[in-house]
Amino acid sequence: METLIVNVLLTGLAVVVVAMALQRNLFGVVVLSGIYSFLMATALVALDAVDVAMTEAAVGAGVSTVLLLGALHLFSSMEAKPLHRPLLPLVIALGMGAVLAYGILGLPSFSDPQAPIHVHVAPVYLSSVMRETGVPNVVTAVLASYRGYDTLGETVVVFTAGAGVIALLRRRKRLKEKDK
Amino acid sequence: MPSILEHAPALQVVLPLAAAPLIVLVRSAAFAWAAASAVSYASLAIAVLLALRVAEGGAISYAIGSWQPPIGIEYRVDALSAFMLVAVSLTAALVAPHARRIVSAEVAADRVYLLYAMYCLCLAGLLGMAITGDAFNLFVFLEISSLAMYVLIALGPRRRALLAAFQYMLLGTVGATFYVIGVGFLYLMTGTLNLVDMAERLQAVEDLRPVLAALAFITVGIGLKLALFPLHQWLPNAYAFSPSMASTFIAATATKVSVYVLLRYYFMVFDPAALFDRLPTRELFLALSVAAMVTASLVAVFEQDVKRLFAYSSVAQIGYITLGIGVDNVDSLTGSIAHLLNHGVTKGAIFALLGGVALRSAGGAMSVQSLAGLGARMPLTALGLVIAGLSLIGVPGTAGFVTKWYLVIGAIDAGLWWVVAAILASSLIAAVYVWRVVEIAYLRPAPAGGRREEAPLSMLVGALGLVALSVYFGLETSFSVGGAREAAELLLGAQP
Amino acid sequence: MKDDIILRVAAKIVMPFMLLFGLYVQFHGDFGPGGGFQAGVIAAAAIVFYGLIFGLDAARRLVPDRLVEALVALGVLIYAGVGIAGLLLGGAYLDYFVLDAHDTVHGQHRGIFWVEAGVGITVSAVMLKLFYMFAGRGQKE
Amino acid sequence: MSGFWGHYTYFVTVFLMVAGLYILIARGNLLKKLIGLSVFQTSVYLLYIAPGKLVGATAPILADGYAVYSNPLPHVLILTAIVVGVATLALGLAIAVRIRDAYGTIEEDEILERDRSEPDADAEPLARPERS
Repeated sequence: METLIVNVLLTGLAVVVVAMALQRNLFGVVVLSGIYSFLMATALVALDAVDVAMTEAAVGAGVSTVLLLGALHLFSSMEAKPLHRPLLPLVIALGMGAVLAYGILGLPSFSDPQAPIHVHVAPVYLSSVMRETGVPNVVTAVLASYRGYDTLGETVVVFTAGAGVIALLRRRKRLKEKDK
Repeated sequence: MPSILEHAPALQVVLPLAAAPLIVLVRSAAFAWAAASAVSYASLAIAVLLALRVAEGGAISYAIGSWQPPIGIEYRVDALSAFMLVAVSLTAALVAPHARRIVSAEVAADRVYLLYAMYCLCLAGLLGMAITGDAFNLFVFLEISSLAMYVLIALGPRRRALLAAFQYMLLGTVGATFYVIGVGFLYLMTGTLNLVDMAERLQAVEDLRPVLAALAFITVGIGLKLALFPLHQWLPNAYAFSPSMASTFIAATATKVSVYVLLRYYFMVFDPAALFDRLPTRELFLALSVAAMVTASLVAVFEQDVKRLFAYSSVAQIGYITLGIGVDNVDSLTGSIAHLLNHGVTKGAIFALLGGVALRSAGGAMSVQSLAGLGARMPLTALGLVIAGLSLIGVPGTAGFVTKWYLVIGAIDAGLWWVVAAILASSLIAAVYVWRVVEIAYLRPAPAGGRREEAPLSMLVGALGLVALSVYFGLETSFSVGGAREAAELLLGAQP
Repeated sequence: MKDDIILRVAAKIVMPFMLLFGLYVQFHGDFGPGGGFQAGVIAAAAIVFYGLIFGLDAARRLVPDRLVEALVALGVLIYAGVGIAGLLLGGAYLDYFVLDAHDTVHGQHRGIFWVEAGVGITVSAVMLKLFYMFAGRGQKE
Repeated sequence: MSGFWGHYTYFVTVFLMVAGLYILIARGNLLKKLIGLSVFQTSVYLLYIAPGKLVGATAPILADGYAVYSNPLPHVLILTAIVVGVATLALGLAIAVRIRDAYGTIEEDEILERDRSEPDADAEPLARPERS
């Protein structure tokens, strides 16, 4: 049953992406990308990743959509017709897909408890987290403590984006008029 | 203070990392410059200290948060990463403190402090990539340095900087995402993210298909970041249109650190015996490197914009660096790794000198023709360009020669005579484009009404310092070649 | 939307609850889903909501640009500072065990609390700043 | 759980990645490119998260009465990836806004066309500091 729910949601994602590629009205594309994020968040809940789902809902469906709409407000809302036949991009994308498909065929099956990721490192977090940190949400404990340095980096990434947007979009004053 | 020295690996990255928010908090251009200079010098000091300690006592492992690897994130300094840390921070220490004048000439006053903040982030990201022993942590620092770089490029004075930054952002993010996919495969097959642990556990992996896919994704992903031919499309415009200070720093460091990442994965994570012999990896790298060395040099010969000319030259020089992976013996890898440093200082010198030229010219594009009469107008700058140009060609007595010497020895050792021929051919083409610049600078008269004014002293000191280094590493090779050889032996698992 | 009385009243009532929910997500992250990142987004959304109803300038008066930019930097400094505190107390960088002299688990709690606070501050400030910047571009001078 | 259905989550992941990359490369509109990039990045989440799921397990928040939990480590990694994704999107949009200001369009062909006709235009005519 769980597997069925996951598979249905994933199929929905694929359908939305196809619609996104075909749609030329950018407003429609942005709305579809919001739907895509919501479906993704739901799929993540079904996959037990509640923290990730909450973040994807807030960020993917919320912040990203708002940002895209805010930017769209400044642009023309129709995409121009592509000028050339997009054959090369198709070849590149399918080539990547072929390598991916080759790789995944060797991966452990879905929900295989003997897969390497379930027997190495992760069990240590699950078994010692209460003793070592006293935090029952293992994701929070790993995020903020065991791999806290990644999270420092992640905060710096957000900071970089913030400072970068300030540098790029700060309104110019009418320069130097009084100096001249 | 032995206790604080114990924490040198953490401070190496944290100092520039913490400088950026401080700069944003204070919002002053003068403070930003001072802080950026201070962390650049501090980074160099720490990197030298780490290199000395590694040379004495072998690899240093530092468990962040006191969580032992592979549970927590490990910082790992070995001969290769120590070399890289010194290479990056050395150029940083010569670039940032000396860029004050050109930054305030090219960037609006209320954005100057943000440019320095981005520089600090970029430095921290690059150092973090070089020092971390964790596959995912590497991605995080890759993104920090990349995002900072996109902003730095977009701050360029001409509008083409914006498109250059955007295109680099698309390709760079695809590259980083490819890297994450590759790491995902490796993680799913080993259950760990620690690179040392991963290497051990990969040996027990039976189904190699995901590992080969990981190899492909990491190669293409990091190849995009290091401008591996033909994935270099983003590089010429990104170098040409960014502010002078940014192009100097990026040209000297960014692609080099990506090469370092590739070397680390190829020789210390993947099992070379199992993977190199199954796939034509060596042949691929030989072909791509030679193609880069020859075609990019040819493009440079016909390029009209000076910064783009030297950017294409960088693509060719990256070919020399990746050549060592293809030849795959101690001598050639020594040449490759030494070139990470040698080309860094040489190209850093050239872009720093061009920054001085930009400051004294009318602005706008810097065509090769606009260098006319440079020998008379800015004699020291022109002389510096000549010397750094000689190092690009690989004339004896310069850093570039040392690199090519080891590459040639390695290629001869491997019986690859056509590679030797390609190295010589590429050097000849380099002589052509360098001569084109020199000829215009010395033999064409300066345009009437042009100002005769040398670059300001503060900028000259940094630029000529880099020029001096590109001669110094051509004569005194105990650090450059010595460090590179130790790193190469580490990579190949040979006993020193 | 500025003139719709219902929206204005609703905004004034709802906004404190959104901020409160943000705080809940921030500090309940140890026990349920959530943490500094999600809380930061929610807190920023509350101000963005206010800005959408009352106008960008009103939001800027409520939370001025200077303050937001300072907070953007402050969060990172708090996080990096926790790491430095670990160093000064004799541990490794970001070592939370040493943050409490007697009880390592308590030290972990303390460390996680402060770094999550740092994340929350930077994320909420950056999200708000993004809104200011992009919305500000839309306005005519 | 083997064969086709055992790998179904992976197949969808591959499809989403291919589609995202295709939109990114094939389309000339900068906004559409960014959305393609975002789909591409998002699809990677599944590559990490789906294998972490164990059927019958619960979310990794320890509580009495549960013994089997899904793997928390991929969740942590992907949280970071989401943040990186939105940071990239924000920066990309900021650059796109500046491109629109400077060129009057966000269609790649038209931008390149304008670059050819006017290669040396300033990024922001008013922003360049005076030369001394």
